[in-house]
Amino acid sequence: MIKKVLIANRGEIALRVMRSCREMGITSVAVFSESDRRSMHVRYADEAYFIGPSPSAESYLVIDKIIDAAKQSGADAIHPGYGFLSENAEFADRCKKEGIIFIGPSSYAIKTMGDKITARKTMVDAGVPVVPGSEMITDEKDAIKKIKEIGLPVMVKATAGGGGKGMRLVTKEKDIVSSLRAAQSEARAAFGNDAIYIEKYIKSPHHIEFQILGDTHGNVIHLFERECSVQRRHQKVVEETPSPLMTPEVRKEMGDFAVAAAKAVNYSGAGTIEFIVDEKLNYYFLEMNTRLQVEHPITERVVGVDLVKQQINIANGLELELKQDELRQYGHAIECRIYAEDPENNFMPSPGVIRHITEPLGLGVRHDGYVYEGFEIPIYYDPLISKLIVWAGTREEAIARMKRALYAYKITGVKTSIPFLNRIMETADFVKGKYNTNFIEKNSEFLMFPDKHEVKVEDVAIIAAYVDYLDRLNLQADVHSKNGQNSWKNCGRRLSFNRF
Amino acid sequence: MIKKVLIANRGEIALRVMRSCREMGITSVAVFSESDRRSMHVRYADEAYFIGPSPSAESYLVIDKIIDAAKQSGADAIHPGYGFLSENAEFADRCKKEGIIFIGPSSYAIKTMGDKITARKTMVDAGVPVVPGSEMITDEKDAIKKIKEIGLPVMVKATAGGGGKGMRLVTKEKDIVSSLRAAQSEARAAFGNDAIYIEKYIKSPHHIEFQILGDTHGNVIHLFERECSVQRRHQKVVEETPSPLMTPEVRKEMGDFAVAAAKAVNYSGAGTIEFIVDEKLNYYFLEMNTRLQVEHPITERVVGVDLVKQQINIANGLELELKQDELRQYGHAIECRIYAEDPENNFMPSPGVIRHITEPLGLGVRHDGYVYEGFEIPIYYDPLISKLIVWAGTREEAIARMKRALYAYKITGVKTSIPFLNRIMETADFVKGKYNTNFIEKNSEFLMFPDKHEVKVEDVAIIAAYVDYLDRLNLQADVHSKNGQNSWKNCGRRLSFNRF
Amino acid sequence: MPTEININDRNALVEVLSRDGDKVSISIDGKKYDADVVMVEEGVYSIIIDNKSHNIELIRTDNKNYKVNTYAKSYDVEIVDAESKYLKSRQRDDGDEEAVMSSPMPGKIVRILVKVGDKVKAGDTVIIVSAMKMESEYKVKKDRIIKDIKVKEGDTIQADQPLVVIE
Amino acid sequence: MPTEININDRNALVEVLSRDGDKVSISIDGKKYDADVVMVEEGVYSIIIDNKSHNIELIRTDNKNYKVNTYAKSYDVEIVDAESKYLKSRQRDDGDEEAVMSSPMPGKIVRILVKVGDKVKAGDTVIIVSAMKMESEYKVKKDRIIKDIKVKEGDTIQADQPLVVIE
Repeated sequence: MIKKVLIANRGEIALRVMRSCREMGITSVAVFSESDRRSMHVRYADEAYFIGPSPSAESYLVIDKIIDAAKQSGADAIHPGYGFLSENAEFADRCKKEGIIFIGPSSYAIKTMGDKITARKTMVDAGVPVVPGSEMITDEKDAIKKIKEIGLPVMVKATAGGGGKGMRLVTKEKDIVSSLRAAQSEARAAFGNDAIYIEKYIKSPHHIEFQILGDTHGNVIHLFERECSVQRRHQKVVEETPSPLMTPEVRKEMGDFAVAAAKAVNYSGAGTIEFIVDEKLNYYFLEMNTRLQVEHPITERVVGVDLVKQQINIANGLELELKQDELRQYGHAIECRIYAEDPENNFMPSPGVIRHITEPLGLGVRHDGYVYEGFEIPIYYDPLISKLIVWAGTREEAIARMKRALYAYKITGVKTSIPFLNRIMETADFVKGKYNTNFIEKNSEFLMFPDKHEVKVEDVAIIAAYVDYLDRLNLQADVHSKNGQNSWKNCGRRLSFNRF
Repeated sequence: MIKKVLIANRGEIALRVMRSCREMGITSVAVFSESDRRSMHVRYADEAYFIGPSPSAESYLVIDKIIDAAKQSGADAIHPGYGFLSENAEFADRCKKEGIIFIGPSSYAIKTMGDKITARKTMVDAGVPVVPGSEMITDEKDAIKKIKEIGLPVMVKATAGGGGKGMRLVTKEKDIVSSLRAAQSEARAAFGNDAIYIEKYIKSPHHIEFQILGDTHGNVIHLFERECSVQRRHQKVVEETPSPLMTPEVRKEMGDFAVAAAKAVNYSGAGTIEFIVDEKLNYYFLEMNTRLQVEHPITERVVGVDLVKQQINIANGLELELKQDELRQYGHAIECRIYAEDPENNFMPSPGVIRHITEPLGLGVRHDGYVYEGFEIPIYYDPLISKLIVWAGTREEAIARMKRALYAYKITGVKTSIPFLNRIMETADFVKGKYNTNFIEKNSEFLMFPDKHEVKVEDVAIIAAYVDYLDRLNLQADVHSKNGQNSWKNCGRRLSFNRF
Repeated sequence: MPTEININDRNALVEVLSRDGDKVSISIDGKKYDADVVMVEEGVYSIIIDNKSHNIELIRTDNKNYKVNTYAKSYDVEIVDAESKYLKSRQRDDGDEEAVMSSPMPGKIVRILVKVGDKVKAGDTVIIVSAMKMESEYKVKKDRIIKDIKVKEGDTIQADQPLVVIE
Repeated sequence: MPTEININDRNALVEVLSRDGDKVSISIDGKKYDADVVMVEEGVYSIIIDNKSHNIELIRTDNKNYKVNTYAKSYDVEIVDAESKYLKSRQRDDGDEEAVMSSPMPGKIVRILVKVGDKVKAGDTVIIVSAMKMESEYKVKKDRIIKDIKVKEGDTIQADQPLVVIE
């Protein structure tokens, strides 16, 4: 049985994993880079190993350093969290070679699901619906034939492509030939390879994913869906479960396919099958995330399961105790991701020192964070500060609760996405549960331009600033008039005045 | 419908009520005494009214001042929280007279349940089991006869009694007469009245209470039990639900009696029927609390109901939507009360300024508090800082989670009961769920004398203190050497060094 | 004498009429407020006016400039004193662009594309700064000469730290 | 030269062997520790020794006395310097009782049962202090004379504030 786990991560997810370790009586080992010495995961862990400079390429991403720390600490297992090395097949292999348990799936599952074309093929073979499309095509006539088969609109994509190059959306029949040629010539110029493939274009789809758990005995279950369509630049912003779009029938079908998808790669551990879903509830496999998902807490809340403990039990070789037909979704949960960013300034990251933090408390609120007053959010990593998760009996009550929690959540020192998130909760489309991945674009005006400022609130802002300005002027005059005498004592007095 | 609620309370319960108001779109009005101007309930509320000096007898307990604030603010209703005016029948009457909704039961219910002898009679009439005992007795022969009927041990109590005077425990037959005479003479001397009554003495009972909800249409339901036997000087310290003692049969019986008890006084609102229960699961009505209970959150968590919202809906005259046979207990919840007190120094209250607070986060943790960094806990009120509530699928996991949450919960500036609570979670009797109201006394040695200090940890404490001492010496030398020149700037620099 | 205070695009005239500890009577554009102003935490004010409770967070950017956050709204507030007025009038002569380029957020210098003495054209990128994996290019708005470079590639920088001086 | 440090009932000899920023090499009763000592918040230290992570909270009671909290354990630590030694030796001459009565916690003076000049007997209650509805009686341990009374009934007092001076 696992007795000591090294958590190869930082920030809120490192803390989240360590909490479950602590509940299981497992010793937790932190690793940290130069700029993370004061990070909460180092303070919370039982042990902590320094692994190098701040850039993650020189610390959190260096397999040798992680393995060294694991061996030095005598850890039986490594939990990779999300990001960093969590979907790195080489790392999983290396752990195995060194006799350390990798808390995650086999490197085979990571590799298969990590490559888009292999994953697609594997899903087709397993009978899981994928976005209608072609294999690799080099001949123009074949391409035209295939496009007509699939039906417009389609995306033409270079197989060697990336970064949007060699990609064309075709919506009208008259544009087929010119788009094909443009995509191919662009791909040839950019990658020296004009092979392309065709995919059905799904406009403004929903992004719905299923949580799955598989053990090493071949049992796989799903823990229902998460609706993740509130996205900005393909980054999830708000997630909820159950999805307002879902019907019991479609849920059952998609859940069964998610289980089939995981079984196709002998999946063990926690994983997520992502689907895109159109307005008519047609769904297609998009990809699999072979790790814990950022938004896993909403599933934990409505299903009543600790997914990290499940991961550890599975890594211990235990059989799943949860049975598919005993699981149910209870109530409604929503997660908001709180980022250190400035919504009024094109969501520019806003690192800096946390001066004050008031965390939302009370009924139905879960808060997964890692920052504290005086902590400086490093510039090297993801600007996620915390995740706010609420639960309530109904979706309507959950939205009201999220607004209440966002109201109470105050952070000074850095700009955060809190006002923007609150605005999402007030957007009519969100309130009605009628939204897809186009939500933020469609509602950008409402989201970005809050109600006209009341003069009254403006005046209160003026009062605060002016009183503070005057008090500081007096303070300085006071200090100067003392002519530096007894400066330390004076300073101490002011310090305590300033603080309280 | 209620649009604006005045919360006639302070501290964590004021905040807790305001949170539900906010979720319901109800404006909240705070009242505050002199020492509560900086209190979080004033900052969180939409409106705030000053009601006088710090001693509660001059502010929170003054009916006229509360009513004035309610009228001035135009509040439709008053929520009394717990303590203060929450069980004051006169206050409930006054609200009614002033046309303000009192969020609580009728003054009749408060009065009936507030008087021990009337409550006892009402329960006997309703068929609810009470502790076997007598009516008022003045004749010694009658008393002896009654004692033999009830069976030893018994308590002899002066009807006019209080504060332990005129009270005798009788365990042996030979002591009956002398005890009776002693009680009567003591009562005569102390109160000028030698009337007594006899009650069966239940040694080290369990304290188990049932949450009930009644509406104004005559519907009453119960939301199962809370086990509250971990008490110190009759103050609850830890509560949990379900009770480890309970069986489904007894739960059903006691629940039915709780409903009958509430119906006997036409109860509307949230209330609690307290029972004492012996080891053989014999149970007796003890008293009814005609208000929200401190420990209500554990019920909210396992049943999935917001009790404050229920109270407000009932006060609005709505019919209960919850049906008894649809309710169930889901998982296990534990609450720990975090007090500003010094467990190593006879639990002496420890008011003062909160210097740092790190709140426990993550899965399954609810935190109901009101303090913040820089806040000074006033000396005038109850030293409750917050309530930590955890939920898990099983009792075992809930205990592990509470230990994890207590580990992460750090408060500096004041002493707290956190180490003592952690010790309770580690006590074998608690872990086994085999405990009654004698728990703390029985386990006092284990609870008060933690494991021998490791020299290693002592040495780390020395290192921290010595390094801090040296750094401060250097800091002062530095300031003195600067001879007061440029003192303000220097002070600022030090200040930021000190803080971060 | 009233003080000028700029809040976002509005210019307000503000005067403290009287003050007794936390109780402040203040006039803003002729409207009178009786406020109970208490700093509950460093930079966090609780203000009660007509029994309405307000929470205001201040971030001082310098002696007279504040970012002020109320719930869901954020303001730039500037106390316009004699010194600011003078600086403002000078700046206006200087055109829109400041003579010192800086980044509004902390980060790291990825690349410096110029050297001292270079003549750069309007729209040329001078320096690239990265923060949290996002790179921002800083360009000049007019033809300029690079007068001084205060940082080097790889440097970690603070918000508003001078990076490049132009003329 | 090692410094004497008292921790609860133990007296330890402590010496800093070397120091480089946060890295401190220190000897305690002959045992050597290489510690990484960082103040993460005011009065809160994160200390890593042999890769074990410790969180230590300090409450300074004065320049050289600390309450030190580790997880679930609390210590009194005193740095014994020349001054403390002198004071200690004086105090010992003075018997066990201090010449100034004070309350270890903030509160309110409920009643003062003596006046200046009163002769009180061992065990007599001098003053009653209330904090959070609990009243504490402060008594003298020996026969004494009341020399000075620094507070009056109804006063709010701080922890350790001098209340009554006896001789």
